[in-house]
Amino acid sequence: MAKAATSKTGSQGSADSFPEDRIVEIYRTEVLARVMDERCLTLQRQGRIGFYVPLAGQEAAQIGSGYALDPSDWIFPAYRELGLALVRGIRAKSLIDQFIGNSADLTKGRQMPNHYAFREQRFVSASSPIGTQITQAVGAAMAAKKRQDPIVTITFFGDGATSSNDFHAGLNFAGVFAAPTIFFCQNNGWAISLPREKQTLSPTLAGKADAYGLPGVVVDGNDVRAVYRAVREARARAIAGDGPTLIEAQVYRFGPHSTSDDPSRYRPEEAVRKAREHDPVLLLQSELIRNRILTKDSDSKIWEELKAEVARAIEAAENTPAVEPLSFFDDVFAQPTPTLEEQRASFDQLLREGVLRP
Amino acid sequence: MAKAATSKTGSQGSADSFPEDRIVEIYRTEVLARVMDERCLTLQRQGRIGFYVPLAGQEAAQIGSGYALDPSDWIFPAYRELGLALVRGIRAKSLIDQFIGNSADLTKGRQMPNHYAFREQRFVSASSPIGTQITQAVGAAMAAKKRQDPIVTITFFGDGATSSNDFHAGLNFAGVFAAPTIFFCQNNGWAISLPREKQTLSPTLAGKADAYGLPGVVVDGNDVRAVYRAVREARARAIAGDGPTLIEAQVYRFGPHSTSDDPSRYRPEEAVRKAREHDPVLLLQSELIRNRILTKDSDSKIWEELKAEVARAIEAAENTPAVEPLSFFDDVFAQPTPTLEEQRASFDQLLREGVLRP
Amino acid sequence: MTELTLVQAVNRGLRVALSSDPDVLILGEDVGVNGGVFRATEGLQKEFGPERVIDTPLSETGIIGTAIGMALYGLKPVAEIQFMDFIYPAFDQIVSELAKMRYRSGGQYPCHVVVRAPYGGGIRGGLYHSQSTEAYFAHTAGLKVVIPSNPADAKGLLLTAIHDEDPVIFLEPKRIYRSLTGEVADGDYRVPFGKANVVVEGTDVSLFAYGAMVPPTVEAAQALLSEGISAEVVDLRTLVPLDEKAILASVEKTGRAVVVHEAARFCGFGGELSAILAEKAFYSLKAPIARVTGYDTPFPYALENSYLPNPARIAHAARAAARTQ
Amino acid sequence: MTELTLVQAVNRGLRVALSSDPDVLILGEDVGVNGGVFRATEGLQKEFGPERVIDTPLSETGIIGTAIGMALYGLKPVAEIQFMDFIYPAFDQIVSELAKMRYRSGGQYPCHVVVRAPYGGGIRGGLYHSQSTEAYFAHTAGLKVVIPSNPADAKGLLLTAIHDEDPVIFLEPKRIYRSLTGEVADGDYRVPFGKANVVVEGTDVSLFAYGAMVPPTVEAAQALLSEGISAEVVDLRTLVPLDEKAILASVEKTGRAVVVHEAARFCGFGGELSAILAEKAFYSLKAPIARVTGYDTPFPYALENSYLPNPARIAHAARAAARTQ
Ligand SMILES: Cc1ncc(C[n+]2csc(CCOP(=O)(O)OP(=O)(O)O)c2C)c(N)n1
Ligand SMILES: Cc1ncc(C[n+]2csc(CCOP(=O)(O)OP(=O)(O)O)c2C)c(N)n1
Ligand SMILES: [Mg+2]
Ligand SMILES: [Mg+2]
Repeated sequence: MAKAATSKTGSQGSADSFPEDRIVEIYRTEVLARVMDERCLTLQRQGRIGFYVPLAGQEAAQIGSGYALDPSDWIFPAYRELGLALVRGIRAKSLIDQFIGNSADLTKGRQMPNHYAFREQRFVSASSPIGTQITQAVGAAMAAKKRQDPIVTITFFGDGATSSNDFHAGLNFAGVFAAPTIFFCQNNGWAISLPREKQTLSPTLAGKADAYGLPGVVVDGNDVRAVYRAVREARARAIAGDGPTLIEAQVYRFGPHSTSDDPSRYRPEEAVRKAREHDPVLLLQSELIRNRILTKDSDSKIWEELKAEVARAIEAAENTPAVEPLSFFDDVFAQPTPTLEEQRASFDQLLREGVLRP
Repeated sequence: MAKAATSKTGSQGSADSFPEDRIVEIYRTEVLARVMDERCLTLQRQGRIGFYVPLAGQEAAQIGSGYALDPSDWIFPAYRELGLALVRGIRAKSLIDQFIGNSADLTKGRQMPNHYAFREQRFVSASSPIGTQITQAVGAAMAAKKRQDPIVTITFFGDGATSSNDFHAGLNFAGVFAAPTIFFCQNNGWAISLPREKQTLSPTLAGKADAYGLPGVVVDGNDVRAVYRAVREARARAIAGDGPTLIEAQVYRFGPHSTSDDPSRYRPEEAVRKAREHDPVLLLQSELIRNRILTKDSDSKIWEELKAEVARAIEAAENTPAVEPLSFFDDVFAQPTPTLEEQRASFDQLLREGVLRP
Repeated sequence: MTELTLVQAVNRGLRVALSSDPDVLILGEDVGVNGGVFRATEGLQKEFGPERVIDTPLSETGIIGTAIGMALYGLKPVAEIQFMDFIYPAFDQIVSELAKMRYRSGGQYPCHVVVRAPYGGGIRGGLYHSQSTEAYFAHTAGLKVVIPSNPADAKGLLLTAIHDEDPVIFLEPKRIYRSLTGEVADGDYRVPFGKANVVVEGTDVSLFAYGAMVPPTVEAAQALLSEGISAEVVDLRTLVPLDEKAILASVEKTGRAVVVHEAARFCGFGGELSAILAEKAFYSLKAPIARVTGYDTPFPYALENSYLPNPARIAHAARAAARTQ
Repeated sequence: MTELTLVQAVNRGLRVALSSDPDVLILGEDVGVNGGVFRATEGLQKEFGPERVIDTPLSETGIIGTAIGMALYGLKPVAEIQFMDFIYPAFDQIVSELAKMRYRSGGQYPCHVVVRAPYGGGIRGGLYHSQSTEAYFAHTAGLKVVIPSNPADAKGLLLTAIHDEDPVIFLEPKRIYRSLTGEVADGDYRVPFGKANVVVEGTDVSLFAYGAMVPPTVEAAQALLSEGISAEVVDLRTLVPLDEKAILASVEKTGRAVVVHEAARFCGFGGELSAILAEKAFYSLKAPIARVTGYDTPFPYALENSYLPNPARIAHAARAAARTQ
């Protein structure tokens, strides 16, 4: 099934070739993601941020697809897409502001870590409920098509999300309305403790595209070039009016599901060790060193530079003031209702009377 | 896709042969369904029942599958399965009691017409929301499997229902848990005004089974033997522990979606005329006459007999007393809560004081 | 001015919006070729094309999910749910996504979708074509909830909804879709949100109602008048935002309140109204606050007239309140 | 007797049920191998096998839909929803099917499913790991709604739920899953539905709470006592069925009522309580009925402590009520 689907893909789409001239930049972005991931896990352990969802193992899938997009394309992410945010030029400080929920956080301290929204970068607001972004990406693509904007929407989700209601509705609507959407599934082998094999009997996830009359493609998500090409092809097809594509990037989640998770309860360390042999960041690193594009030294410098950059970002974010105590009453509606105004005023009074402390 | 699916089916399952010795009985059941259908449309027009969902065109699909089941199998129907109810031995009078919502109605006048429930016949309570019975059938099958009961569950739904959340969840769970379930899709070409081609891009509905790693089969729903065989095979596979099957019976809805619908707004009469050339009841009728199993006379007698039977059933149902005025307070819970008891008492008092009339 | 039914007024409102704003579009099941199962979208696909009046596959999840995406992109989708009873497959998108999008994105992503749905009993629809679950939506922060009771309001509130900046659940009383007509102004006009309508002025007891319960409540008030009881009838029009001022003003005048709705009583919208009065009009109240509502059972078929509040039940409760000194 | 946390008490309750009744089974996401993300099902798959403690694919629609099918067949499924915030993909199955199955089939198909879900704020969970939407379920005829506030009740109410004949929404206050312990009897015992618990007796004002709001309410009552105000704290335990008698008895004694819940105020459960009091305890009331609740915003992350009712806010409202003559 996946084969048939892949061949469907091969036959269409005029993809541009991979931008080899930007390979070091791409690598740097992967390293930045890795560095941030490690730092953020520590921050969480130290209680400096409340929660964190790591992406280790999924850098090439995210960054390869990010590079294949146009800046005008709209991204509908899940919660694990830090690498993708970096490709979009979102600064480390902005991400850490969000993890802390301080006054510079664009989500105004309202969301858990990793649930970003960066309108300027067309990085749409993430939520926790699994799969909901999928139909939304389709609707936005239908809207872009109606306005004849030459863009695509792309939505990121996991293997678990293929079981969601929105996966089913989203792919079906996208097919029927030939929406210019890319469905990018990062199959990292796990939905928390449920292994991919128990999520569905379907031999591949890409093969599910058939059920909606759509092409489906499996790619090695540790191969940044393969990911890039698959997304370029899907994008070209969407822009040409030929509709959506489902891409399954096969990766492995190296870390816990989140900082609340203890994977030793459900998977042997051995499996992780084996998967780490295909670590996308290290694969690219050794390739670049092998091909003399980097030396061990210039590579170390990259890591050091980026570690320093992240350290500065953390410091700056931690020195940013907290959110304003009354701000959680804002943005429920464009204009507050009288009910909300009254509640805000009564809360304010409790603060001013000293009944509550901010 | 459908081909692949069909061949998958062909290779497994040891189906028994069609019970040719019961062909007249099967035909009679189809005729009874057709007669009831016509009478009920009239009853609705005359205001004697409030609503009706016709099944004309789907008799062979329902009755063929009904005969392929064991009486111990559980049926999870939608709202159009009158033919199936007849196979299960449910009497015309019981059905009309339900249409009227009188005191003999097993649903106690609580449901719209066609939303039956006949526990004794393992014909589970139907509801209006599309698709919800699908996951329920899977759960019941899992339960039967756990208890090692040698039965299957079968669920009936339309082409439109393949877009529902429960279709997606139901087929996926059934696959993962190898539930002994048969998914029987009556593709009658329409979901109210939406034609099948606009429901999904998938070339067949049976092909959607692939997405769940399941076999899918297309059958001519006007061919009672083909339907019977497909269900027998699926049943054998389920009982053998080989899991579920999706069957797509291709039929055509001759009448309106329901008595509230005016199909002339969205489809040409021409299409219906063409479809009626494959009227399953008339196909079987002419076959039986051609093969001398019936004569024109004996056939006419069947129709007359059944018309008279239905007329008697209607009369009896219309002479059955109305539901008891306070009965709508019952069965919310096994035992009424104090809140409900109080509401019932206050309603009763309003009746007794003459504020309300029953 | 034209004499229209409520469903015709909805149709005219949609037509005005589609004509005047290219970003407005309609999507739902059977809304296009068929013109909607209640004919609310009749003729619109013919006039505005299948790209603006879109027949969707049978998935409320898909309808609301894609409508949200369209709204994020800048369009103004008006989604039709065929019956309110079938909104639940989209409940996750509505309460988790639509209601919270602006808030969770720190105001970056307003998400303006209008969800239209016929609601309520009285058409022999049984359990699944009769429900009134407005309380679910009124309890969900971030949603506006609008329920017109007559043709003129239906059009004017719908146009306000379509041009609002927030998500709106727009519930149409199908029981009175065609059973009454009223004068409706031509063209574009708006009935503001958050302004209740005092339909009947009175001094002895305040009757609060909305949607399809307004006509029987007015009927009850008329009956009471002949007994010498002067009942005020307040049509809430929008549950969120709620016109608390008008509600309190009425009870401060009459000292007695009866809340009417056809939804089940327990945890229904009437509870909220009672609570507001019991907190803020406490010193004006001269009698217990009564609720005349549907009962706490699923909606029955054969006995729906027993289930639904009617003028007799409303008058009975109002009479008891008015007679309390 | 053993000293247990609330989540341990839930675990013990499940274990008792699985041991004593072969028809009981558990299904949900991560409930098996992983023992549940809160460890509520820890060790159960090991003990009872993967056929009775079932790890499902990621679909709440599938979890509740299949649980209903199992219940129709005669089993007693206990479905876990990982967080109450993720119950909405199953909302259609819960409100359209589970709640109405017995009724719509004329009593032929009882449908006894227990749906367990951790609910509420206070764990820095932001919008989607903090919600308390018990009002949606309490408003749905046909569902029982249970919310324990301590380990002993958690186990006893859960066992009652599993052996009840009706569908039960069983909401577990995750904020106090581990933060307090209590003596829990070993083996099987039942805490009956519909019996509120007067946790603190008092004479000046009645404070009504449930679930995770009980501890701060008790704390408020203790603070008030030192000011000479005698507050009674009533733990409702089950919202449906509701122990109206106990509620009315308390207010008949104190004449003043404060309703506490962490859910948003508008159309929340507090509205129903107020309405019951404003109708049936009207002549006992000496002060306006106050509500101390979450605000009408989505649940915030950084400022969750501002959002949630705490002893100070509860005491403030109770003080105002108690001082009203
Ligand atoms: C509707 C819903 N149900 C349950 C959860 C709890 N949950 C959070 S993440 C997760 C697993 C997601 O797996 P997958 O889609 O593979 O994404 P991954 O985390 O592996 O990137 C679950 C069950 C949720 N967030 N939403
Ligand atoms: C969830 C839901 N949405 C909408 C409806 C309204 N509705 C009733 S029947 C129907 C079409 C069903 O089509 P199909 O599944 O093909 O079954 P058929 O009626 O053709 O037998 C629709 C949209 C519904 N009952 N439930
Ligand atoms: Mg995963
Ligand atoms: Mg159909």
